[in-house]
Amino acid sequence: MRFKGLILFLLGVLASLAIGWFAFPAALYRTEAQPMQFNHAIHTGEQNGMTCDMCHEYMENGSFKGIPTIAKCAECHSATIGSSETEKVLVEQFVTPQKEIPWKVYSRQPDNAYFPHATHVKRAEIKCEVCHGPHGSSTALPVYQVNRISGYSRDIWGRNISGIPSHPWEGMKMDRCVRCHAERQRDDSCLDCHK
Amino acid sequence: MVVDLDRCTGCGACMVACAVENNVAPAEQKATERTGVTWLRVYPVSNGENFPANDTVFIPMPCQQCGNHTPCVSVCPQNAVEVDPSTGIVGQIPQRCLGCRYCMTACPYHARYFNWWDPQWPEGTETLLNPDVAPRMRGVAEKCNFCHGRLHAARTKAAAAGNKEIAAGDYIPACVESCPSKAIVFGDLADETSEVSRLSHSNDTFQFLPKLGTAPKVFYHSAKEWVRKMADRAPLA
Amino acid sequence: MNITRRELLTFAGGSILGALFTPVPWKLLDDSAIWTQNWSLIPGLPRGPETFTFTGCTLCPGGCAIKARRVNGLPVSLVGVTGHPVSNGFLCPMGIAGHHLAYHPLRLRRPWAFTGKGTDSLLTPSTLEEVISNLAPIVKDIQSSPTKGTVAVLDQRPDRVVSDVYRRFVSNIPGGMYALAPGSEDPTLTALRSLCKTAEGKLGYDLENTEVILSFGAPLLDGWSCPGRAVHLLQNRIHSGLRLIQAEGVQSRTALQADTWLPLIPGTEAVLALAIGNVLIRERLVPSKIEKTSADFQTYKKLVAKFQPETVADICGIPASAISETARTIASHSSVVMSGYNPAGGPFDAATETAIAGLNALLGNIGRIGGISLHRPLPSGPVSTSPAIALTEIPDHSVRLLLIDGAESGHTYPSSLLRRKLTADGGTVVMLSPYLSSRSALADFLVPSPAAFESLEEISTPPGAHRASFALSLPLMKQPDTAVDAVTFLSKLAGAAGLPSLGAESMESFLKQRAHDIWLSKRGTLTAPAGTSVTPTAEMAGEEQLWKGLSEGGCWVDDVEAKEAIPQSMLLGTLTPDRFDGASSPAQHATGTMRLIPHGWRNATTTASVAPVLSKLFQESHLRSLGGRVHINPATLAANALSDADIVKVTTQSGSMTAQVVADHTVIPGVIHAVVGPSPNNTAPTNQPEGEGLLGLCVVRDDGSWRITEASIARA
Amino acid sequence: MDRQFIPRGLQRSSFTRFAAWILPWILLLGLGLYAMYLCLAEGLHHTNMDNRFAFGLWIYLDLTVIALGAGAFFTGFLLYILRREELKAVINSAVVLGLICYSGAVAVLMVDVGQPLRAWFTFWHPNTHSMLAEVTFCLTCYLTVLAIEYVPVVLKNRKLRQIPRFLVFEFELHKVMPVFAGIGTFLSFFHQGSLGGLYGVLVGRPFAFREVLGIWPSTFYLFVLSAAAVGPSFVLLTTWLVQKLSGRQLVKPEVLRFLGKVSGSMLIVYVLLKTVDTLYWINHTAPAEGAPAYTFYTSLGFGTWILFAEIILLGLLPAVVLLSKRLRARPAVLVGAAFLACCGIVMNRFVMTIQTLALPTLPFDPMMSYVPSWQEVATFLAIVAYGVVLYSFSFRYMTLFPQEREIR
Repeated sequence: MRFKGLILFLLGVLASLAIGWFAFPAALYRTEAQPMQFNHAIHTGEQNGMTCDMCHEYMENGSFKGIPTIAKCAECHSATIGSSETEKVLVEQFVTPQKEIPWKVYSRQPDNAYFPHATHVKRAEIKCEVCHGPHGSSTALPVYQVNRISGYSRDIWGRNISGIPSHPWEGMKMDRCVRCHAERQRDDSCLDCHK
Repeated sequence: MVVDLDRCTGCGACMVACAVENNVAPAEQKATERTGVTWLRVYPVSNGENFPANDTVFIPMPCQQCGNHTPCVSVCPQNAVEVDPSTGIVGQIPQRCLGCRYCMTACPYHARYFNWWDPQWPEGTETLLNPDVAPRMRGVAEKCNFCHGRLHAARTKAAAAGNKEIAAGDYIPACVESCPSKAIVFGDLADETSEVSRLSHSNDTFQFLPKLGTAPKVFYHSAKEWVRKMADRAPLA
Repeated sequence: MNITRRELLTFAGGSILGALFTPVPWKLLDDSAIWTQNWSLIPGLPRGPETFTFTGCTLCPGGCAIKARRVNGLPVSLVGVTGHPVSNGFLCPMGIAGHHLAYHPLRLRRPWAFTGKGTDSLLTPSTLEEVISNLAPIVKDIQSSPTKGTVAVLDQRPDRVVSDVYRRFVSNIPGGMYALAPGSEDPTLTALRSLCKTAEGKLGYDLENTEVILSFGAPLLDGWSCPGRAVHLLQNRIHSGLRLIQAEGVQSRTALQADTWLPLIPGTEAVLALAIGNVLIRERLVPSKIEKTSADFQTYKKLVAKFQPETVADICGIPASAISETARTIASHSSVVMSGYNPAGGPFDAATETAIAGLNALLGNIGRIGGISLHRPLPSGPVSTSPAIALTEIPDHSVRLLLIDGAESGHTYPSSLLRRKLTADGGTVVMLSPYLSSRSALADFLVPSPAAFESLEEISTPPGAHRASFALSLPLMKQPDTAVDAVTFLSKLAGAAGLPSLGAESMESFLKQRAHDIWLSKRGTLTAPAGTSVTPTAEMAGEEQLWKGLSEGGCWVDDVEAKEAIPQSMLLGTLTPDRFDGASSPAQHATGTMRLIPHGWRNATTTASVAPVLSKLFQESHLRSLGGRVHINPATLAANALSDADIVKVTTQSGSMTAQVVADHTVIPGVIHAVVGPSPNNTAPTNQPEGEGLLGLCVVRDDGSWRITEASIARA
Repeated sequence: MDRQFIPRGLQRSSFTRFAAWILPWILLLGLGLYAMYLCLAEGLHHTNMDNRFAFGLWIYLDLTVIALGAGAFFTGFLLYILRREELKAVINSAVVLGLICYSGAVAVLMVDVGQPLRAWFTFWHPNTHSMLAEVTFCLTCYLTVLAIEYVPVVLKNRKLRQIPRFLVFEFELHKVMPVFAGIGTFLSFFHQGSLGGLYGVLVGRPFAFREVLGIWPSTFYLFVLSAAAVGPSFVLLTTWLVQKLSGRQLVKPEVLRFLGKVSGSMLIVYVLLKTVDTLYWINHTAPAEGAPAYTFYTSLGFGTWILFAEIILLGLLPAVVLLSKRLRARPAVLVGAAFLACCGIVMNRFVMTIQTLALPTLPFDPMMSYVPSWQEVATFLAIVAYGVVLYSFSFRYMTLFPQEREIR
């Protein structure tokens, strides 16, 4: 048959497309379990109505604490509130023994990046949601996946393997920062954000 | 930055403070003065006479932060080096560097250093690193950036307090801070009223290799004539 | 169907084309690059709250105040405290990297015992119990039969509370001795003390009010006493008018900055001193009453008459005019004359030290403002009765059990000084030290003490200070469980050997006691950590307030009381004039031989005493010279057909050693400037401590000095 | 045994003899690969380069082989653009040489840089002011061009010709070859120049720094010229060498003479401009930077003899010889002159790379010295071996010298 060569050729193309778009991401990322579940919505929702900065505070020198320490949780959760399984885990495994919760951070930047929350949140008054999306109103933690090669959380590249964000807040690579800074006509130097 | 060579006793505090501040690892076993990493290097220079007519001057030589035709900037193939327009500090981003060392051949002050080895910290000392400076990796160039990590800290502090400008005295490089003789003065050269600006224009103040037209931001001061002559002389002349 | 090779190739071609339209190549490119920026070879940075702690440096008796920056509780940087009453914001390179020492590759992480002696000895792991059980019987046996030799404790940093504990310990043992290591005290002051026994109080230099300092090689700008003090004063000369005359055979960092440098021939310091004495008397520049106050004035006068500047000029290499000029200068201003101390070369011989100290007596400097201060010692309760003697005063071969304290004086000395004190069988040596240092070779047992910034310690008055001072060194890191401080060790030993208890059992209780004594004295003031506020002790609410202030990093300093008394003092003391004859004879060195003078840098005489990062100064630049190098004047090298970087064999009476030559214009011709220093990166963990280097070539004289040794060099 | 692969009508040595010739080179290649592995896996401390001598043997030889490889683009230029048909006789060989030189250079560069995995940053975040970026771009592009130019040579192989589709492809390729030659010339012009610019722009190195003409320092144009001048000489030299080694007449003598003539005429222009440049530099550029030119030649190793050797002995002399019809006629003289010309460029690149770095810049600097480590040498030898192997195979199984048949 005349088109045999062509067909084989196209088959090759299709095969690698399939592998590249579906098998590859599965192989590239390793899923890791969070130490326990966490429901942001309960905290930020009506009945509690907490704001982000009530738990995610700043240190004396102005730098951002990130995820609160167990002491912070203990302020309210010294004893179990309600009867949920998660609550039990929190109090028994972490609060009572005063053990820090080994959270896996979705937005953890590498050591060479300098991102002062104070500058962005306090001076430029950028809302947390702009970068972190609706994380604060999520009822459960998303799956945490780590890139086997770079060691980054998948959320840095963005959930979409193509790198094209499906939401404006998706992805936390440098180009994301650069884009936003460019929109604000800031003439930055590398050293402004790298250490 | 203005360095008073007459006050420098060559004790080496600045070099050690610099290494500690900027997470520069101790030398590898086989490293020499030509393969080591010393962002700030103090050169003992003799007047060439023999005992007892001899005299020695100690010359601390950090990156000169050239302000004009900055030699290392234009040569870097992938923008790993640049002059910060707001501070005038010459920045080197090791994470962008591919280690071609073109910048090192370009720098007449030998202020750039290459990681010939994987930096190695004796077990335990890696827990004592300065959180404001990212450690480098093998195969990249690095250099003094006037302790930019301290500028970051100062900026964070200012921003948290809602201020635009950093407070005076919140940002001085480690070498300046550690100098027991107070031989190094640091400040904003652009600010006419600042002490550095005044000193940089005072008598007996000079730069190294001014004729190259690179406009270094590090000035030196010495009342000794032979020192100034030496600085003005062409090598091997 | 069977697939031909060509069909397979076609398929491959297709898949290659297809792959270009998948994320695979591009994502891999990106991730692999990111991997090189974060791979496991790069340590992660500490995260956590930033705090600041005020503490003090215990690496040497200088006791510089420190502001420590801590992240997550761990120290990340140390800086001096500006405006501190004692150290004036100074911190030396060793101090700046001091927090790295806890992780020094030569750190002792457990007790060790040497099996076998000398060079073929081997370190074997041991336990504290094992060490104690080995020592207790010896102590017991000494008590039963004291004639066979006794116990001696060598303190390298006297006047601490621990020092008193040591003295109490030995006082409970027949013949027990408490000795001070060479370099633990200022040699000039020691000499002066023997010249004026009548003087009350402690001696010090009142540099703050001095107009002229005549120093015979004291490293005033390179680690002398509490380094910040001299540096601060000398760097403010423009305002204060202070002048420094440095007499030294090498253009040291201090000589470089001196107002006048007298490049005198090493070994002729006494000649110069006596010649100056000659001028002072000849030109009647000394206070008239000195003839009455010093008993041996006539003898001295007769002696110095032999040292006319004109006649000795050639001997010491200083023009007569310069000698007279110097004499006039120190006479017409309030001045101090000091010999200082070479961190590796030790003191001058007794005659020289006396001649130099004598000048102070001659000028009536003792007790005078801007001269030699007489001040009260640190307040303390009843101290132990057992006397403090110099190491050299211990009779040879009299020590069966030697206990060496781990605190460093910053100065080093030949181990032969210690060896000769041990009994014929070599005795037993116990060293309390955080590191495997060059001196560890002497020891039979190594007991790991806490490293700097790991335990609560005291910062007591630095040698040469003009007033008593006291502060605490607060821990910045947790000490390893294996570390044992001196107090705990002695208590255990005393217990096991059935000796009476030493009183309190912990360091803290002793320090609290010292604070209590200060409080009772109602003397002095407490300066707050940052040097901000000053509170007189007398105005304090209670001793808790003093202790609190101290444990926050505050510093207590005594008040200076005005004294104008010139006490009775001798000029030559016990030394007979003939002791100085040797000095005047110029040809004291056989032709062909050179003079080997060991040189060291305060607190940097062994590898273990400096953090690895000091390689920046020693290995990665030429700022400081590595141990084992010999600096020789180019002219001398040429005369010996040698050149820079040659490997030579240095030979003295006590052996020979190979070393690398450094051609150095700053060294006087005819001298081998032997560097006793660290090689910061020679840190391969070993069960063989590094040797004492060129120090081993020095010949120790009867008076315990080893400053100058005749030597010869030849290409190796 | 491998007869069916050897082009029709060509005599080639027995396979065993061929294998015996190849084997030692393969071993050398192996050693070099090991050295490369050491540098890549453990870091560049395996070299004797240091902070002061940041460029060493590798960069120097990269510059040299790339200059010599210029024969490929220049022959292509003469043949396809200027239609000098006689060069058909050597074009294939020239292309192979070019490919070897360039691929070798790139391979060494990948070991030379400390972080090869980030090399692609140059394409993603290029610094358009950087000569090195310019070099990288042109080098990679031109390497592709060379590869394409090499394809027809490969496809001419007896066995491969049996595949009809390849035959068609090769035929089509031939028609567009002039286009590639054009592109190749264009690209080469730039990167040869940029390699010169590499040093000319070093404002901090008075010895290397040159005034800017247009947008590039003068060294840019000098490098282009010198490369173009020596390229043909190198083709000439190698052709002669292959003739000697294989003991066969491969091209008509006039071809070599023509190459010599071309080389000579380019060389004379180069020498003239180089002289002008040097004089201007001695009298204006260097003094203006505070370094009187004489200071560069005070130390023993690098005396003024270097200038003489580079410009007169290895520049003017061969140029004159190659230009004279009478001298050119004598094969020995022709080859000798070509050899001198090649030495000239080797010398020039040495001066630009090594002497530039050996010379101090700060008033209190001493003269710097550097001796390459065995890893550096081995890595370079590996490239040589790779070249020999690739060329040998091409020579054995492909038609590098079309005239070889007719001559027989």
